[in-house]
Amino acid sequence: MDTIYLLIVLAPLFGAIAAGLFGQQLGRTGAHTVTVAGVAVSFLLSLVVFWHHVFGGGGVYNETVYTWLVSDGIRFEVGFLIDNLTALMMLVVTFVSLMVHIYTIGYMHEDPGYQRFFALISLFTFSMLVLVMANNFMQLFFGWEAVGLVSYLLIGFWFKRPTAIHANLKAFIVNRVGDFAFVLGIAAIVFYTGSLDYATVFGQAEGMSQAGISVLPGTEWSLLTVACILLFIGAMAKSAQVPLHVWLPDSMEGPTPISALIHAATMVTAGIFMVARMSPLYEFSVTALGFVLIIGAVTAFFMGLVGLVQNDIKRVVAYSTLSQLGYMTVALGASAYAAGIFHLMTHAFFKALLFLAAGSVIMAMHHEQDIRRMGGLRKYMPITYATALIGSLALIGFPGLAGFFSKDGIIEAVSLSEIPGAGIAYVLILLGVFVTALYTFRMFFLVFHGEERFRHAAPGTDHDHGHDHDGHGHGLQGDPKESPWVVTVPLILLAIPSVLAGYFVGPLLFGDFFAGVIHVDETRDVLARLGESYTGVMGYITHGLAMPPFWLAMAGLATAWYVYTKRPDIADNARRRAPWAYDLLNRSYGFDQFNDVVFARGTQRLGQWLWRFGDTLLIDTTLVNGSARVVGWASRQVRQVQTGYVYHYAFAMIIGLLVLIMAFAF
Amino acid sequence: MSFEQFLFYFFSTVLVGSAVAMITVRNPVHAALFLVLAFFTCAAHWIMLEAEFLGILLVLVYVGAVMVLFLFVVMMLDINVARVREGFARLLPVGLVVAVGMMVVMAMVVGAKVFQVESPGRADADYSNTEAIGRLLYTEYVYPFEIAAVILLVAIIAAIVLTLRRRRDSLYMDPAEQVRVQRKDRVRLIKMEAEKK
Amino acid sequence: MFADWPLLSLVIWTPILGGLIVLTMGDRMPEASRRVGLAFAVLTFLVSIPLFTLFDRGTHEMQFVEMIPWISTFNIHYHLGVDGISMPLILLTTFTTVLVVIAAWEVIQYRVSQYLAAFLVMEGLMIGVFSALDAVLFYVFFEAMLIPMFLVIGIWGGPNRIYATLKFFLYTFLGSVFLLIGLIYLYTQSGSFAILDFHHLPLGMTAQTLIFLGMLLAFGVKIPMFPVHTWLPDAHVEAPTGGSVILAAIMLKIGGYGFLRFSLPIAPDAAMALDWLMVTLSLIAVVYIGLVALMQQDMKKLIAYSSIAHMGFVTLGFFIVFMIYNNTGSWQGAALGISGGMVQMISHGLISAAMFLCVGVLYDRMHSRRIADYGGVANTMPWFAAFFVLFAMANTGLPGTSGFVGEFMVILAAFRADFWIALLAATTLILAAAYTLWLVKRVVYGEVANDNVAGLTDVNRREFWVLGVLAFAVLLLGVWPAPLLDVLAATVDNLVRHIAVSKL
Amino acid sequence: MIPLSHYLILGAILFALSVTGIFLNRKNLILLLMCIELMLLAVNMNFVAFSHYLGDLSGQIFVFFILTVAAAEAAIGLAILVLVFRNRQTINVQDLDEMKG
Amino acid sequence: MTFEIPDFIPVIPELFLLGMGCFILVADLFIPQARRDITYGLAQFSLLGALLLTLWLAAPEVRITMSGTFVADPMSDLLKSVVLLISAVVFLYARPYLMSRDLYQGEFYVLGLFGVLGMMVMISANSLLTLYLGLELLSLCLYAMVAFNRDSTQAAESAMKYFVLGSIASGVLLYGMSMLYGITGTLDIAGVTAGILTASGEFNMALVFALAFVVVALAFKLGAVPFHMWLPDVYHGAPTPVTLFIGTAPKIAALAIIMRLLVDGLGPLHADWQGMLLILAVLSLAVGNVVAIAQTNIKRMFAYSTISHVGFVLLAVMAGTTEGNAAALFYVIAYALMAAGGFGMVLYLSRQGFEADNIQDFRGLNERSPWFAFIMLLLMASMAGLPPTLGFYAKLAVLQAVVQVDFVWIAVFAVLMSVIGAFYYLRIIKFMYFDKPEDRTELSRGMDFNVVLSVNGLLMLGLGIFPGILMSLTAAVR
Repeated sequence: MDTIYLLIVLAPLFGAIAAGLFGQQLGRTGAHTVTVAGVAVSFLLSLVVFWHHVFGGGGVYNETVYTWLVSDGIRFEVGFLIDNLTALMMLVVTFVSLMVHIYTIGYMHEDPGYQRFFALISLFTFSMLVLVMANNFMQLFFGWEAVGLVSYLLIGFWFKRPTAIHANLKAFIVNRVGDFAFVLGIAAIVFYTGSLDYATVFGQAEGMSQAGISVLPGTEWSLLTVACILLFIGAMAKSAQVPLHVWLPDSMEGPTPISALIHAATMVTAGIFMVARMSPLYEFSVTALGFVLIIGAVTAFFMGLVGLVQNDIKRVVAYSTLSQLGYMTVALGASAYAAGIFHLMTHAFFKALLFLAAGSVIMAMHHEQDIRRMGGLRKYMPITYATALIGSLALIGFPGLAGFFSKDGIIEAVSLSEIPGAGIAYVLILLGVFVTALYTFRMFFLVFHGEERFRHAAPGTDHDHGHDHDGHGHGLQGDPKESPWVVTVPLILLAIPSVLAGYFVGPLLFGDFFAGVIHVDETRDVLARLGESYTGVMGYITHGLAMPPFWLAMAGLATAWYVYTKRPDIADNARRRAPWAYDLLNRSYGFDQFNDVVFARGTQRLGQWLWRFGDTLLIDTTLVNGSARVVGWASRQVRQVQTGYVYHYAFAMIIGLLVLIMAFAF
Repeated sequence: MSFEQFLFYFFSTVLVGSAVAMITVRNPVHAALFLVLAFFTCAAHWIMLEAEFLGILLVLVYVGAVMVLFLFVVMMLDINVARVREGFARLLPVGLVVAVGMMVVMAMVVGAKVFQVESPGRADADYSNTEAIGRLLYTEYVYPFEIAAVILLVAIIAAIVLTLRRRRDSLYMDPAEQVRVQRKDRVRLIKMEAEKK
Repeated sequence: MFADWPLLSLVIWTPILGGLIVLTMGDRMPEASRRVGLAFAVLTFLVSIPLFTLFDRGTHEMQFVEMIPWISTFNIHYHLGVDGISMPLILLTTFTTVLVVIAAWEVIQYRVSQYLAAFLVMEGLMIGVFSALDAVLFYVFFEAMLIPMFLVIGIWGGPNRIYATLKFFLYTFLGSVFLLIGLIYLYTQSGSFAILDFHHLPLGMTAQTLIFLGMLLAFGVKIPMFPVHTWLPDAHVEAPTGGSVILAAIMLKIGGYGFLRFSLPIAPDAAMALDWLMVTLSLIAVVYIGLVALMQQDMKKLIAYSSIAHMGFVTLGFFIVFMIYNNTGSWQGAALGISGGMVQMISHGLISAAMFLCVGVLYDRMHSRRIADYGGVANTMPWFAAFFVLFAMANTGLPGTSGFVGEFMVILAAFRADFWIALLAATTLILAAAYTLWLVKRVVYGEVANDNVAGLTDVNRREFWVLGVLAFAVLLLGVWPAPLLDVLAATVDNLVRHIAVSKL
Repeated sequence: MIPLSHYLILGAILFALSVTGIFLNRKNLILLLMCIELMLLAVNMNFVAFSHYLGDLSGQIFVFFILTVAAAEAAIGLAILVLVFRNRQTINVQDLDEMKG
Repeated sequence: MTFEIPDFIPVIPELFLLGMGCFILVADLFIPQARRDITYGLAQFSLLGALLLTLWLAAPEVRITMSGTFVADPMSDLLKSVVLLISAVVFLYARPYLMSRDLYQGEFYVLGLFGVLGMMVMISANSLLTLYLGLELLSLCLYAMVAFNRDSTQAAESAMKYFVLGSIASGVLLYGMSMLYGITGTLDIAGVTAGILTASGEFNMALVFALAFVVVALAFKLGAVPFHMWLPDVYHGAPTPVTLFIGTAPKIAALAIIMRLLVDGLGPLHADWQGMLLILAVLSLAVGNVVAIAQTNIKRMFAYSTISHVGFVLLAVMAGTTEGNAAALFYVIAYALMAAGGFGMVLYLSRQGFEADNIQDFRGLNERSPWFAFIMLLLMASMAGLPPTLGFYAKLAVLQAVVQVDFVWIAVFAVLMSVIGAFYYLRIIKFMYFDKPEDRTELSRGMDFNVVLSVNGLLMLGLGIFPGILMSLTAAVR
């Protein structure tokens, strides 16, 4: 198997290097062929691996590939840990990646950076695989940062756009804030266990929870709690949880396939994956779990609200992603790791689908992204319409579709959870269901139904990107066209799991799929309690129909239908009635502004002050040049003593003589 | 007070007085003369100390040669006397402080008890100071003596080098040059083309 | 076949000889000077390779030792040898010099032979610093190196070069004279100038403290530590590209090397007593300098400040060991910190060299180092942009590049000492990303800022290979640092054992 | 009888006076030279006195040489003086300040 | 009283030099101006002959002759050789300057030779008397040489200052000697030492009193603060070749008499003169280095730099140990070589009507003559005490001696001051390398000049790489 694992990882890397370094020689076709082939190989082999592990009874594979370095008895290694969780993640990653690769062929068709783009998404696939296949913290961090790097490069793919390069810088730095804590978390773990290896570390988790660390003087906290929270802060940045979520909406400046692959399906879920992977650690710290839970719930609800007021199609989906990531996080906090992972998987499919569909729409609208300038696209883009509908329904948790199973599982699990804060979290995510449905179908109706607003150039609004990579203006000539097959095929292929993935709910949530991988303390094993009443998929669906989430979702859908197709004035009224609320949401609670003023400018001002005052004035001018000036001044002064008059010279000699006599003879 | 003591104090008073006068008078000629007086009294002291040869030498060499040289230079340079004393009064306090201070410090050391020894007594009547010095000078001290000779030689050379002026600007005739002169030095024949009319 | 050659002498004297030969060639045939200079640089590099291949990784003893009496009056020997700490630095030196010589190829047109000679001589002297085992020999190399650098900055530097080079020289000189006094004191105590004898010399606390402080001044200026760092930005800004590269890549390392070779083993108790000072200064370097770097308007200055911050990590790794011991009661983790510092030095050698070369590439075209004069370079120089982003990422300590290895190790070690120290150290992840990527954003990305940028041409073949080789090295070290750590391990372990024993 | 210290004090007074004379005199270089002669005289006084009280002739020999040297010195000193005067038409000590600092 | 004819063998070099001096004096009268090279050749012959004789007669044992007034020992052999060698170099450097300024006269060489003779007498002095006479012989020659350029007001002024202050110093020295004589009853230096050891405690104050006078006089000869004030003016005003002469060999002779009189003769009073020298050394280091910074005239700058170097020498002497003495000798020899080279460079740049005594005159030398810029670089590095040049080892030896006697803080002070000092040496390097030349006159001197100056500069490096040779020599003679 070793070779297969290596091949899975290296095939995309090879594609990336080939397309990246030799893109010029390969040409466009060559570049996409080689990268698609690489990812396809990965995908197929991942299937094999999945089959081998899940059905073939292959045990857990945990081997070292090579020793990165050894220092002070700590082995830093690169190796693979392949179990059911990894296999599942590999499958999801390579599948979505493959779809996005194919889609990109159409989407980026005209872009001059075509080869570069393929190189980068292949590189991303490689990085993500390194991350999920890691068997140690070092490699985890390796992949963790590598996906961050690719994300940075891809957000800034259109590097001429000021907004894009602002967004990528922001994304990287916010991620770095998370990584900062993440590294400290790893350090805390290494501090206690002296090892980076998962297995070793997990083995010592209990002892670590007993160990204390004094972070603030006079306090003694559990080292494990500190480590888990630190690791989770890392996850918060990567998985865009409040308050480190600010980069994700801006990251929509990147090309749409990226938004689908990185900022919806895979990279942002790395945090979820990480926490699930670390479940043996988190289970020893209720405090950390509570923290996770609250952060997740807050994200799930409040980011969803912001989605209501967005007009950029991708931003709507982005805020939806934020919200859904919040759901996953909530699941983790409630110790329902399997539910989190399950939602991760289903979300990967339908959210990638939604993004790609959005991309398809954008292409048809010639890179117009404002939903207020769309409408009535249903008849022009049937496939996109259908797939987008499936995606939307899956997203709001329509029974029978993938999202329903996973989201319901989470909500149920939280309702059973007894972790502090679970009550509030439950209320928040329940409300979140309504909000999700509302914003999803607001977008859906505005885009595909109603008036064909793209026909008349809309008045310029706050939304204005310089789409200089295509020469088209805003006014659209002719009818929108359905996208080519390279775009629609991935949509269809993604729609399939968006419908069907939910049916694995049995083994994944309540079965032993994650046995031996995810550890849950028995007292908190909400999924097991939930599983007691699980009778099968149909039973689950019928049960779900009777639960509040379904009705809330339906209410949201209905509201959206009423407001955005029948009575558009309601929305405007609401906006006029409560301008403060609209404003608050529109500015997404002012996080950006706050960061900008306090962190960005504050740091700059501090740096400027330290430089001007500390370095330049205090050290350089005062101390360094000052001492030079003092010497120069002394030189000029002492020079005056040398008057040129011989009697002064003689006088100095005599005084010197007298001083010596007086000092030594008496 | 014995006669010897009287002589000592007398000569000492004159010596110190002339020394003070020398550094305070405004006219350099007077100063030189006071210095001569100091030399004389000093010579007297030395003779009292049985250094007859040196006493004589001091008078002969110093008064007779060196001081004359001084006077000669003073006259030759013809300095404006009036200007010489400007600012003297202003400096006097400082000078006094330093002079007195120095005297006190030195006197404290050399006047200490260890130096208050009595004279070893007079030498025999047939003892010749000059002969004794001469004997030593040309035997044990022949090396320093030679060096002293070189020093004098250097002084001569230096004095000549520094002061002898070969006046290039004065007009004088060199017969040798006149004899050596040749025609080409004096006459130059130039060929010129005849002017065309 | 090389085993019994006097390899270290060869590595030291080959470039010096080469330098003298180039110098005598004069300015009449610059092209030939370049070729000869390159030949000697390459030859030196080749000669230095056996140091790596023949190096015995199992021992901490000095290897390739050469010892000849030199000044018998003071019991001074021409005593050379390397261990795991010095050998990688020698390789770094020989490697970097080759690149510097190539990088100067078309750029330096004024007094080519003197330029090359200065660098070759400097190379020999720097290798001498790393391989000297006699304190006077060390000091001689240590100081002698200043003169060529002084000239390099002064002759081929920018407009304010004279201020910068004088500042550089006097700063360094001021620091090093205290080292000299310390060494002489040690000589009077031990009767020998052998550094290894100093290591085993018992010393009282006062003597140790004073010696430690003296050495701190010397090496602290060199490395440089806050608050004696201000020469570096000026020197870097004014120096020609090659000068900046050597300065950043190697000269700064001499400070770090000095801490390991002198301060720690000679005055371990003083180091222990003063570790709070060292750690504080290191953290100031990381945080304060990081913030200062953020606001620089000059590319070279920014990179210079980033160098200081990175060197803060080195000193942190070196001096955290005592705090680890105080906190945990064991020396576990000490070797991690010291090795981390060492790796950071090597890595910074490569990365800073690359960064300065990148700036050099731009400067050669635009004759400006002001960030504001650039923008959208990626449009006209895609390959350059790729390199620049890669090195910038390495500078931020991205895993997979060499910049990550040392930082990671040091943070892991620092956590053993104290949570807050680790926390402050880890802020470099954010700060480095902020100042480096902001630089990238302003220089590389965006619309073509002006006509000058529009007229830029991408890297030529020479530049491509120089940067490419560095990129390869940076990535190799980032992906597989084990060979370097293997070399370090025995020596660092021994060092930890040594400093664990009090000298009092 | 007169103790040795009397002569020594006399020498000291002369020495101090000569020194005082040197820095008090700001106008005339010749006076400076004379003061130097006086200084040597003070030294000689010491030597002769010691020589007498020690009963050792070498002191007097020394004085002999000092006198010789002093004469030579005076010659050179005056030669330089003449040179100064020729170059500047003055022997004012205060005017000798072209070089300073 | 019996008198034995003294052994003249050890004195042969001095006699040779004396004879040659007189011969040249006479011979020069018959040599026309155009053939003045003959005088020059004879002078060089005398110096080199004396050098060879000195080397030939050098022996490891102490030879006292001339009724105990003369001593030859390894130290005197070494120092005389160096003095003769450096004087020869000085004559060589001086020639083009003298030729271009109408100063190319036999008397220069005669006075120079007699000055060298004075130094040799000083070095070999074994009695207070010979010591004094040697000193005076040297001083008188130097006074005359300073004023040698008779048309220069500066030269006359500096000669006058030098003369007045030098005479005062002589007087002070004599006063000290008279006290020593009075206390110990002898002029013989060894006798003085013995006398001090046997003198009763009551003489203590008088001895220290005498010591103070001696120290002041010696400090004056070396140029230690506050007895240094003649030095800048004399260096400045004297013709450059004379400055070169004053700045080199006499320092060695001055150190020799310090060794003879202070270290050996007054060794029992070490505790007292250690303190005195310490004060002088510290002051010299501070004043010399600090004031040099503000100078624009290179000769003046060298003068202050000399003062700072004197500080180092005094530090070494102050230590009072064998190592200290050796270090002082090493330092002073190294210094003489550096100073010779430094002034040699000034002479290299000067030409008729152009003194090149401004620091700015070194501007852009690297463009005019890269080789001699490099030589000057070595010289300046050596003066600043940068390895691997000779000056570094000189400082190293001194610092080692100082640290050995536990004056660590003084050593720290000394190096701090040398950092300040480094600045003005660097300034010259700066002018040579970093600035563009204003004056592009062709620079060329005779072959001999170029070769010797090059060797002089390279010696800084050569002896820097192999300092053991000179170091063991100086260590052996002490």
